[in-house]
Amino acid sequence: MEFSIYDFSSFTAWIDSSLRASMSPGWAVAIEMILIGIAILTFYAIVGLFLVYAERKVCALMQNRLGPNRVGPGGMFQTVADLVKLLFVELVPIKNADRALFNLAPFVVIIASFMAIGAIPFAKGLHAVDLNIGVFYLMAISSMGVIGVLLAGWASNNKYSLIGAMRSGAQIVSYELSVGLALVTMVVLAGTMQLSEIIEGQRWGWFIFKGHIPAVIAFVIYIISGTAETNRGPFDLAEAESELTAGYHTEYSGIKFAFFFLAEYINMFIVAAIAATIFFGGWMPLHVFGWDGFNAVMDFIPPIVWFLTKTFFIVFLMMWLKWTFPRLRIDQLLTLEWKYLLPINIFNLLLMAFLVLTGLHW
Amino acid sequence: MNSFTEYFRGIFSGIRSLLAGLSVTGKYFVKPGTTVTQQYPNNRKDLKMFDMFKGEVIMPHNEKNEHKCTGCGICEINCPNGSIEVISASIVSEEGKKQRIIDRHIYHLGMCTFCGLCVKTCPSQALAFGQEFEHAVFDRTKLTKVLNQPGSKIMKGVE
Amino acid sequence: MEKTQLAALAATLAPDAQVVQGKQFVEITLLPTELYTVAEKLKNHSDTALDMLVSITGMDYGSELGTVYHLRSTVHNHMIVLKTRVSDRENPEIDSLCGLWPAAEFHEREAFDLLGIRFRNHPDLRRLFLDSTWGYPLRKDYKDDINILAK
Amino acid sequence: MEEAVKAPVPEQEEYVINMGPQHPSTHGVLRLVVSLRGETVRNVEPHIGYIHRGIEKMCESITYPQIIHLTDRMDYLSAHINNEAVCLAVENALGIEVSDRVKVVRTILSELTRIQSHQLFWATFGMDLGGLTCFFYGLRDREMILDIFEETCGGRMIVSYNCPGGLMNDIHPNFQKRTKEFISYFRKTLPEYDRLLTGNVIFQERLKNIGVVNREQAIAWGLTGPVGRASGFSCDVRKHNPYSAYDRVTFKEILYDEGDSFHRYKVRMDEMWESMNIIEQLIDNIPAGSYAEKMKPVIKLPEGEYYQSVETARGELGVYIVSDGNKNPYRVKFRSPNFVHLAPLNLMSQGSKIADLVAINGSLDLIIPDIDR
Repeated sequence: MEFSIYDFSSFTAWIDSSLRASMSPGWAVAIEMILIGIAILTFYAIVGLFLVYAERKVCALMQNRLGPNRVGPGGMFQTVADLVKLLFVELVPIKNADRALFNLAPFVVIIASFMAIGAIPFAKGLHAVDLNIGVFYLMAISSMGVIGVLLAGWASNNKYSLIGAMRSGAQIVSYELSVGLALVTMVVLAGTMQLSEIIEGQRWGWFIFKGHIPAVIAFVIYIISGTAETNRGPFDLAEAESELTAGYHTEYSGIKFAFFFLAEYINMFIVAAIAATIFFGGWMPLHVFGWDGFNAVMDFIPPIVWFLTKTFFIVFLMMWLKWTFPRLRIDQLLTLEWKYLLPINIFNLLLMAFLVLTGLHW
Repeated sequence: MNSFTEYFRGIFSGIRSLLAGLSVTGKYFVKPGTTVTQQYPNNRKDLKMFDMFKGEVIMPHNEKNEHKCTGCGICEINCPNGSIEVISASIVSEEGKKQRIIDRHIYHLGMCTFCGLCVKTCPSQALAFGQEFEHAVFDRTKLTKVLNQPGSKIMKGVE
Repeated sequence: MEKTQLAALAATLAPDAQVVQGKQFVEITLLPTELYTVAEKLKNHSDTALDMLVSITGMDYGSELGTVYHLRSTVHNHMIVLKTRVSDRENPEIDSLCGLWPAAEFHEREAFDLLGIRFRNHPDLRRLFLDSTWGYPLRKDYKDDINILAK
Repeated sequence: MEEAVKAPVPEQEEYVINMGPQHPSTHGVLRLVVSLRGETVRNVEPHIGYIHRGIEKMCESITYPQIIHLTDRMDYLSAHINNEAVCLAVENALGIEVSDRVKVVRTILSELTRIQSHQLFWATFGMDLGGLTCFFYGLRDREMILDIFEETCGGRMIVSYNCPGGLMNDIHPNFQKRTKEFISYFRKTLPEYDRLLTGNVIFQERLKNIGVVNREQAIAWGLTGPVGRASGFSCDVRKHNPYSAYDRVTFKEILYDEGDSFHRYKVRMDEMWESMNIIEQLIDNIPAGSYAEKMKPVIKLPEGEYYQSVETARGELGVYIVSDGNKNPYRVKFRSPNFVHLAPLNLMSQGSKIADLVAINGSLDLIIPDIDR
């Protein structure tokens, strides 16, 4: 039994076979599920904390500041300290709040992002489920989070929260379209919805290169609408701190607030991971047809590193956008979607279909 | 047709303006040494306030523990919010004349607004501004200070 | 226009009032009953054209209360000061100038709040800074029992 | 949209929210009771008085030099200009002519005050609209001016540098050098502000045609300063009734006709350039002379009434002093620009969105302690 950092499929297969050898298949699946759950949960916490730290550092550097620098080297453990603090913060009960929904909302948000992580291929074989409709599944799951936001806004018994939640609803209903259409454009190019096959299809050139202009347009639109879907600046109307103080999570405190906070960052990670998978080849290294030496060097870098580099690059792009632009107004947000992104998207889809039909792509 | 070109011109000029904004933040992100943060408690040693900085009102004493305050009370009259109280006493000086001196020059830092009128109007320049700025204390009564040091005397030649 | 000319013109527009050429501005002292009509004339006359209300100052003259209006013409760049007094300290009433200058609304609310001068025909005369339990602090006979600043 | 706003709606359908007294975008303890219909603002009612300190009442019991430190605390971003207003009123009343040195130094400091105020406006305005980075850039550059103030005046925001008859002390030897350094630095940095925010398409869309006030309305409501000038109302006291050294410098009065939030912002951006021009004209030749005239120990104004207006960073500040010949004024009235600018907020924001209300409120650049006094 040998493990390779380049291919996790033998590793997962070994776990599976050794589990099945010692117990009934039903138990084996159950144990596997628990293992995956624990793995994802750990990953979730680590990535969440890291992204919060990264965001603080990135924005600090852009703003000529130092950012966190007291806890640990370079403030590395600042977010851990914050998390510990949040765990001990009192959970303030809200008068006349819908108690059940109020408590349910953070879990809905966090579970939605949790489920999406399961479908993301981190490296070859490192994949919880490889659905044959992976893209479709991700789109469906990632729009579930808004239910939690709406619940939070409604159940808080706070006017600011309600306005924030309604804004969030309008926003996600609109931008879900753009996310979908941008991904569909790429699905046309890939010819499949299975994520592992999409990545395999990018062995000789990532889709952003293969698809020429339509792929680039689709990428830009995806980043814009993906940012909007995660409720991040410049589309953070749902929390709009200068208008609605904190929007839908105004009344949340302590660990429940931390759930919303973490979910925002994980959602950002998910959006970036999908973009990396579909436009930049996921864990697939950069290959150029014919340059065998170059390709060998590229292959030497482990796929997980490729995947994380690409993802965090896109995360950085999103942070860059957030820390540069002012926020849009709600009607402009909808104008941008329905008058600009949607027509462009549909036209782009046609262009891509034309490209694929005529074989102009590589 | 016109509105059609306008539509696209709007898109492109919009994108250009957004890129210009990104270039500014991007520049500061990659440019090292533009950080302006001062790490306050760590730089205490080399943190020097300007000479004019109005941190608190002090009464400078020379090395012989002498000050210039005659206890005339002009600072007390000029203070707009009653942060100065001069408690004077009278002694008989060496020449046998009755002389007014200060017993205590009380300064309520908590009430002071740093307008500078006491320092400006003092006829014998007995008061000045100190540069100390770390005034936080746990008890408000500690903000009431006596400016003349114990056992201090008035400087010779100051009337 | 020279100040003397302006004063003469003001005297014709406000025949019953006392027009003085002050050190800085032309000052018109008039009865509260004719305040509105005179102000209207001064605003609409093309040579005075006082189209901007700079400020309204509520005054306590001891036995009387009053208001001082600083009016400016943005056309001619001159200023005229209107003054009026009422002797009733219990229930002083002066006509509101909100109909002429909307800016008067807040200024009059301030004067009402701090001096207790009521303005007739004011659209929304409520206390501005203080709540209704306070007295009228800018009156000279106001006693502040809690925060005594005087030494 | 217009018709929908005007249509009569039963009161139950109005959604009333309280913005303030603690709210990130009201910049202080201003409370706006906003009636909404959906996202659309139907009525805004400002409630003020949370920081009313009775400065006018306090002035009646203190002497003229003591008033100075209270004026600092009204519009704390124009502290120096507020001081100047009272000093000019007292000096004019006494017939004192201050030396040229005082006039020039006062003018330079006033313009530096104006720049730092507009920088803070830029910073907080960006923040109101959701662009947090502006806040740090604005404060970073403002720090340089505050250092100049600190070195010369002793205070950073609350300077208390003027006194009737001149200045509290002479300028610091480094003053000219530092000011010139700042100007050459800021001439390079100000275009960056434009690239980051002014040109930004989101920013422009957010502000254009929002909170429009035309010239007639501006005059009728008494709007001065950048707010009035954005509506085409030429109201610069520095131009019309020059004081200090403004009669010996050339500068342009920035005027726009649109009267919307964007042009209120634009007036301030352009004014920073003009302020730098004014400073450059004066900084190299500060005349020699005494920094303060000899004043009597107790200043008593002759009986009478004195009015002095100056141009603060926000508009015309009028000081109206009534004296009965005593050392204390009989009555002091401050005609503060922010108080006047708050009044038409309802007019400007009716029919716009909540986000627009924040933008309009930001573009008026209200300083709440100046409203309440």
